[in-house]
Amino acid sequence: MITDTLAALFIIGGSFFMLVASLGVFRMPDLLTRMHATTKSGVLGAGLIMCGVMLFFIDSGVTLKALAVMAFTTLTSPIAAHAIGRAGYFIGVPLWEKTVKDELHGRYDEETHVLHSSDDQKENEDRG
Amino acid sequence: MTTLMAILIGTFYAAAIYMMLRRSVVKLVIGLILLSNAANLLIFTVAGLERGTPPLIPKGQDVIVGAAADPLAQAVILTSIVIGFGVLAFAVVLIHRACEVVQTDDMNEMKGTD
Amino acid sequence: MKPRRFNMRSLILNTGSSLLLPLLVLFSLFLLFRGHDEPGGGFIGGLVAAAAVALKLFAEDYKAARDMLRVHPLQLVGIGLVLAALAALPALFFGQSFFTAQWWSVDLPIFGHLKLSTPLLFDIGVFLGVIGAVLTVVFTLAEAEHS
Amino acid sequence: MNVLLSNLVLALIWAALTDTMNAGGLVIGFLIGYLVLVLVFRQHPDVRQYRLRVPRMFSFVVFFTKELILANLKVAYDVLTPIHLMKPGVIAMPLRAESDLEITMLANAISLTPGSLSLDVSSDRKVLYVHIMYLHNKEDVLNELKRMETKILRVMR
Amino acid sequence: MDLEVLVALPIIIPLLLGAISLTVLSNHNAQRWIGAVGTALLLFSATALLLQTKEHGIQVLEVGSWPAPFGIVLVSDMLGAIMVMLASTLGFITALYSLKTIRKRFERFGYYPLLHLLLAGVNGAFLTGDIFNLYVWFEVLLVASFALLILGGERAQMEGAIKYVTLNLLSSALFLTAIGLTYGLVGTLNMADIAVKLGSVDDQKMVTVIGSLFLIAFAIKAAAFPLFFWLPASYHTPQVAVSAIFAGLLTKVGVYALYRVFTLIFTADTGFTHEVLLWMAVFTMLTGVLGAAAQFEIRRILSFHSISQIGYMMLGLALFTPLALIGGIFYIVHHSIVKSSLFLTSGLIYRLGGSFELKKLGGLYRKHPGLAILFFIPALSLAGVPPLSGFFAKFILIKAGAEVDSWWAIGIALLVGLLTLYSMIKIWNEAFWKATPEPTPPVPAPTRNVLIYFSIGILAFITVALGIFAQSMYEIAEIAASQLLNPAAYIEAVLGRGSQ
Amino acid sequence: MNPVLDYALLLCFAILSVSVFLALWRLFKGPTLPDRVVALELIASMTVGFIGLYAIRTGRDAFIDVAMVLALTAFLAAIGFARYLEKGSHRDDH
Amino acid sequence: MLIAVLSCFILACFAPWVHRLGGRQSGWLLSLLPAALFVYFASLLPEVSQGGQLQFAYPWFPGLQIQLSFLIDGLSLLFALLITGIGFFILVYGGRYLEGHQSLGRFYIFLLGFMGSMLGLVLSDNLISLFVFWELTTITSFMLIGFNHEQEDARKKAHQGLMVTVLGGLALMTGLILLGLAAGSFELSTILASGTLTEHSLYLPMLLLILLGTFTKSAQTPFHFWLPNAMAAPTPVSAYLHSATMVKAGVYLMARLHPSLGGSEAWLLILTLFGAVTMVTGIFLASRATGIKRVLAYSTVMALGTLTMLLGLGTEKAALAAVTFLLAHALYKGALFMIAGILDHSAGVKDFRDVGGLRSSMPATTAVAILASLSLAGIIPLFGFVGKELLLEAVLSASIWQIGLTVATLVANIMVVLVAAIMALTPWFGKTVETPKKPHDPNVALLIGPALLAVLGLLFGLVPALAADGILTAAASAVYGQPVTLGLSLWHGINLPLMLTISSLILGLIMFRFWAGWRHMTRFMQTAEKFGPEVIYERLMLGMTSFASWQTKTLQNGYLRNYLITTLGTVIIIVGWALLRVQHLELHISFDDIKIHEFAIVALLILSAIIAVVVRSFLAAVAMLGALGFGVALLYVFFSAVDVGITQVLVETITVLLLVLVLYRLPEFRSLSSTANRIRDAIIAGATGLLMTVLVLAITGARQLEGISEYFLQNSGPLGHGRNVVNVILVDFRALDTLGELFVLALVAIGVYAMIHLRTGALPVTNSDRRAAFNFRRAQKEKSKAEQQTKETGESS
Ligand code: NA
Ligand code: NA
Repeated sequence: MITDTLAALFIIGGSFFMLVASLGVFRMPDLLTRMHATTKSGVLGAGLIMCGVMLFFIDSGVTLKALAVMAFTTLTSPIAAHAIGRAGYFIGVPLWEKTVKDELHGRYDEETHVLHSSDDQKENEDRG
Repeated sequence: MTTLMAILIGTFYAAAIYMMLRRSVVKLVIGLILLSNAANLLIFTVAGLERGTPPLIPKGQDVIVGAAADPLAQAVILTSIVIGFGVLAFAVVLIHRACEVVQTDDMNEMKGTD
Repeated sequence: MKPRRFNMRSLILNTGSSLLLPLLVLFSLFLLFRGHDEPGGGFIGGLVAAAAVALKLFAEDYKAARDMLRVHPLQLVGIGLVLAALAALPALFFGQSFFTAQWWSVDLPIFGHLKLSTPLLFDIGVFLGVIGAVLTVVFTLAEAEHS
Repeated sequence: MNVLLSNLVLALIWAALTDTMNAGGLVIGFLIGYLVLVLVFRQHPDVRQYRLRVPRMFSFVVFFTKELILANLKVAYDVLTPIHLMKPGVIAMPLRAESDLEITMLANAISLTPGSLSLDVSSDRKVLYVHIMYLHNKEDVLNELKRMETKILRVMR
Repeated sequence: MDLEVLVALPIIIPLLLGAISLTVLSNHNAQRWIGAVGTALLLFSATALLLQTKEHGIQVLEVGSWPAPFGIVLVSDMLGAIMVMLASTLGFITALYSLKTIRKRFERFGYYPLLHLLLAGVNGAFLTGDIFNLYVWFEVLLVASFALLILGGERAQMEGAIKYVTLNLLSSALFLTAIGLTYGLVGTLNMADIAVKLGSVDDQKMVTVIGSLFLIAFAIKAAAFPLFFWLPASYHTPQVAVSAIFAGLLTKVGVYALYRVFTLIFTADTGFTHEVLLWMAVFTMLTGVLGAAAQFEIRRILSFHSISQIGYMMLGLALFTPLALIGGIFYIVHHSIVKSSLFLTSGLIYRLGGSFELKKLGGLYRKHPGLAILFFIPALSLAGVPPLSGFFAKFILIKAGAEVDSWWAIGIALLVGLLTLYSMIKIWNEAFWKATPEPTPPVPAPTRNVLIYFSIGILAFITVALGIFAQSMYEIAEIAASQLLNPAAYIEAVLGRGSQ
Repeated sequence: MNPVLDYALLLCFAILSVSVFLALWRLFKGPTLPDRVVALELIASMTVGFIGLYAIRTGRDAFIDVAMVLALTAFLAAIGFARYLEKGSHRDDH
Repeated sequence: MLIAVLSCFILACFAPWVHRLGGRQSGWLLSLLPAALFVYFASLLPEVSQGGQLQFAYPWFPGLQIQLSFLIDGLSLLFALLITGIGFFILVYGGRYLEGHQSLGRFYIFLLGFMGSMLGLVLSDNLISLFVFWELTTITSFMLIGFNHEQEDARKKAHQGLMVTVLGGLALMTGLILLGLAAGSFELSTILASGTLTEHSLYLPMLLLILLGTFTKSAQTPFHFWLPNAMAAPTPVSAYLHSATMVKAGVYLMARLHPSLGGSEAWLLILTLFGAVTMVTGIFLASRATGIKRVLAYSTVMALGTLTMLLGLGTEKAALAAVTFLLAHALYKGALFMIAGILDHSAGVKDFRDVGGLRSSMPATTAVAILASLSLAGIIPLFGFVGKELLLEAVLSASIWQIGLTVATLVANIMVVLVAAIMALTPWFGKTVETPKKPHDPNVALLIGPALLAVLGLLFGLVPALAADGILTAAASAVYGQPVTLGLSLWHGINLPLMLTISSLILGLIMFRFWAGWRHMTRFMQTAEKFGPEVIYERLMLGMTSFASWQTKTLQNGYLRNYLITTLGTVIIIVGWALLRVQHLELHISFDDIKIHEFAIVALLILSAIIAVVVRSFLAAVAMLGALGFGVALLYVFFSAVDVGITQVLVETITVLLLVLVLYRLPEFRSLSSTANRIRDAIIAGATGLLMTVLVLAITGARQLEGISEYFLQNSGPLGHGRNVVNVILVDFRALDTLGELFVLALVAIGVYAMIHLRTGALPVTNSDRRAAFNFRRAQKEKSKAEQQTKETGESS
């Protein structure tokens, strides 16, 4: 009974964060800010729902599976975000106009996709 | 629910066929994917929709007690999904090669053979 | 639209993929062997395994993935097909219709009670065949990018 | 790492012996194995390091979960409020982490924690580029990120 | 060992050979040996199956020992056995022809595995007693044909393949849809079981709706009017050996499926289904033959004739009398042999005359009398000239039509026979009788290989033999037809006594 | 079943249903491919969520297996798209 | 008997070798066979002439009541004797005529083949085997007409003759089938014995079809045009096929079937009318022609018309007249054709206008020619005279159109005299004309045939009883259906027919005097020919081919979308039609049990599908399909399909990966269609979708019987040893499906592999490749080991 109620709380929380994520993706002004929403809230949403599942079933097999789901999302989501973010940055997806700083700007080598740690490094290599 | 599924299936068929009728040959890919999904969902629906009763025998039991979804329909759909996937893979590569060889994506220009 | 010759060379992706890869492979085997009792089976397992190799290809490059597989995927297809077809035959030696399932129970000291059977052999054949087929397509396309 | 492996094997053996080859059995086996390792092989240098690593790992998990929830609340707040209070920007964070695994873990953790999203590592592994939601003060943000790095490195090393 | 295994061998042998062939892809000699010996083995097993079926009636094999209707059954009734025999014969001949004509490149890229698997798919389709399993074999042979079609990668092949693939996939989707609806209605996949259960459905008109969906799906495969477009678009593009086996077998699978389904399952409303079939048959004959009359490239002429001839086979089914079915079956056998033979000959014409275009050809009658004979016999047979196989096939159909007063269908069938002769003589006049035109096209491979002649010669011999020993074929076809018209026997063989 | 949980499930399904349309809108709207991919990723996560809820609803843990596979492989699509973009094709829609 | 017929075919197969063996004398050598056969048939004469019948039967195709059965009575024996007798001369003649011709060996094949077919035709008792031989004569004659196939004209004419006769042949086949159905047997002897069929309901169609066959074969107007065109064949062929034998096959069949089919109004009307018209047309055209063979060919048309007319009349006298005229015609026409050949062979002339005064250089030929021509003209005491008298008598006693027929016959006779005169006089008398070759009497091989035939004409004329008692009465009896009692005699006294004959002789000779003027006078025919049957034939053929190409261009137009539209249109029409026939179409529509999440997902899917269609970017569509795939997977999960859901997810993901791999090589979406087309496509697509929706609604819930799925739920555990029922089905209950599916994937792999690599020309997997790969990996490993070592050493330093 208590676990069921706890499970209810968890899934409501999870669903809420899913909603947050989708609102984020719906409302946020540019790619990177949208990705903030999906990466964090997506993982947390799925994770909380899985906690709900664990609490509901209270079974070691299910727990293992739910943990696996959580682990998998936690592991894959940021990697995917990294890949997309990097790709988006590379092909020049525009940033929100209110972005205050962009230290990455101009540090990708268009040809080789090498990313430089500073502008100096890039210039040195360009010269050399 | 069946009614809703029927509408969905009809939409899939219609969308698939509309895409297959386009001149731009790459749209064929989309059409084929939709077509395969449509047929699978059709089998699934007409075989009867059952909620929450997967045809899995619980641990420690020998038979399923009570209702269960139609396992045969599921097996058939599974097979047809995989076949559809294979065929689609072939079609995609074929279209890609055809565009390369014929140098166009306009089906209207692919009439060297009747 | 000629693609440039480079790989993604992303440290995070590469490392991530090498973390996930064994996980995927293990998971695919898990799906394969539990398939008879729980959701899973040769197809599903094969697709996951193929996805694993595909991840290698995407995160690193064609050569890395190809080297990882060691055999040519088309040969894998052949082996899978032969295994699957062979699963049909043992029944014939027992005077039964082909594809009649044969079950052997083996008691091993550590693994305990093991169920060996022609359906399992068949599922393994399917598993290998699916890996081979999907990867043949993927590799062929990836290879074509470089030409 | 070898010690972790030993611990896992011990957990497995425990589960097998007690015939509780399930999550619960494994967890208990792991804990018992940990105790055995820590108590019996106290002198072994690897074990000594390992002794600390397990609690650190647990504390990191707790920390991380907390951060994740906080992150989400922050996002939720921003998503749900009508005006965007964000001050996004991309900054370069100098890295202390060295190995591939360390960097990757750090980057992933950063992505999942409040207001930061790692974009890429420079090819010379010196800098991690991070997208920050509330870039009011670069130094503060950097310190925050470095705190996270420290925590991770403590678990990893 | 139980002889029931014979039913499975025509599927298992090519499947295994295909798989093994695939594992030794780089070894040309192995490929060829497996190709030749394997198809010979297949032919042997098919012959055994035919004899077994003829002697002991319908053969049923429960795959995996699962009883029908739960497991998949393989059923060899006379029609199935005949079709398997046909496929195996053509497979063997094509393999022989391929030994000397298929380039090493193609061998390396899986020509032989594809051939084996194509045969496996075809035989599977002919033998299965399960409707979904039929779909699976259809897909096997379809994908094998896709792959064989594009070997070479030329422009025409690509364009043809796109049309071929798209239209055939549409057909597959319709087929699958029809299977789904059938399953929805009766909850079973075994064809005999479907027949029984559909029989007890209240609304037979609804059953007909599903039947009409099957009809279209199979009619596309069979290349019937107005659904044949994929065939002329593609058949003339691949390797000649491939064209030959396509022409001999692929459309026949569609025809076979029509025969199977519309004699076993959908027989309650023949006033609709068989009427539609009749119209399709007539227009198929006519449009096909007119299509051929408009062509001046040998393989295209042959392709269009394939369509036209499908009409005759459908006519046999549409008339739905014992004699008509006999005629239809006779026609299927005759046409497969003759059309494969003609396609193979066209390949030889190309090798010796340098072109497929009638305009560029000539002088072959003088230069290559052997080739002339090899063309002339099947060409006349195709046109229905006695005493070759085509004559009897046509004759039986005409007689069957006359018996049921189907005058206009007969009239069209006769007219189409005349126009078929017109096209065949066109080829004969242009390629054989006409003097060699200037400039002479370069002859690609003027080798006169014995094996090539031999393989075509066998087919020519068969068409002559089918005419001279028509009685034997007739007897077999008669058994097949009587089995088709008496589905109860089939159902009993599959489901056991007391099933109805 | 606990009525609290019952209502909770109803509520959660409703929330997720709304969410999925928001994500779909972004998927449709783009404007760039990475935007769509992000939306797609999110839909995958929501699918995991849906499956979790449904497993609770039906009390059948077997459904979690689908979520497990999804969680482990869905990101591959994103990786694929990312690779495509890095390969440097410049279309009107990135 | 079978041996008699087959021997020709067997010899035909070995003819080229015999030819090589026999060299110059090969004709003689081969002619031994017809000679032997002639002797054999002649040996049957005594029995047959007494009204006896011989029957032989060999089983062939009992399933269809087809057997090789032979019937020898007066009629068939007459033909058999003609075929073998004249065949003997033709082989001898042809061997010399075509001496040195490179295709002489093939000529023998077809001539002997033809002889066998013709024998089979006239001897067959079984209608179908008769038809088989009938068609074989068509094919062999095609090969013979096209003997000089390198000339376009010969090919064209051969094709034409074939088309016309095969058209008739097909009609004949149908007619014979009907005849067989009506009479209950395919055996002529049975049919003839069972009496007349004129009252049968199938009589008229049967008659018309059979007559179409015989008319085309026997060159009745309007099908007469192919016969003169068939003169493209070498002269021996013309002599044999187109005068003595093949063209008479039609006549033979009419005569043969007369007892069963004759005697009706329709028979009488059609045969006499067509016969008379053909007779007049033929001889009129002959009178205008100048080519030697052409003149003879047209006069053959006239003879065929005459025979048809006589058979139409069907009286006892007419029957006797027909067989007499037939024999007479065979004798003189065979001879005259061979003379025409000699003229070409020895003098190189083909046209009457290019020849004259050859009597001194070719005396023997002249004599033979005159003798044969006299028979043609019907001059006493030649056999032709006997025939003509009987003809006139038969016509004069005709039951219909008496005067018309008589006048027609008279007119024909006048012009026959003209033709005979031309043949008898023009080449041999008058001014000597320079000929391409130095004229000389030919070798005995060439001359013996015409000479003997002409002499026979004289012999039978002098002693008609010889022919009559020998065979003609028996033949006439077979035609008439009852024993014929009339006899033949040379002199009937001075009667009307004689008067008519004499007057036509005089008028004919007058016409000969003004032959050139006659030709000039009737030049209007040149314009008339433009509307003649040959032109109609050509127009028809042209029309057919242009319709064919129009139709093909319209249907097979190269546009995939049109193919798809046609296909889908067929689906909509046929399935829709079938659906409309359902009286109580019950659609199970209900929206009661929809859960919110289900509704959401279905809505999501519908939206995704629509968006995937309307979206302008391929990538967006692919991404959309990804979402769609997840949605579909969710539906599977919602309705209890776990394995399917997993597979769907995986397949979707891998599909996206594949698309991504080819994406940048695929062109972007383009909007190419016009709005009108889009609307049309949308209608087609919508209609199909609607149809499917209706089908689903109609089928769902309509199941009355329990399906088989319960079995799997019950038995997977106990018998399949697995708890995942779907998987047990896949790997055990229905393993064959899965095996097939696996092979589909394998085939896709091979196909894709070949498709890509055949282009790049990269070598496929080979042993050397594998070795190279192995070596490469080893090298890599060593390299990395070395690197590590250097690194370590570097760190330590
Ligand atoms: Na499967
Ligand atoms: Na065909």
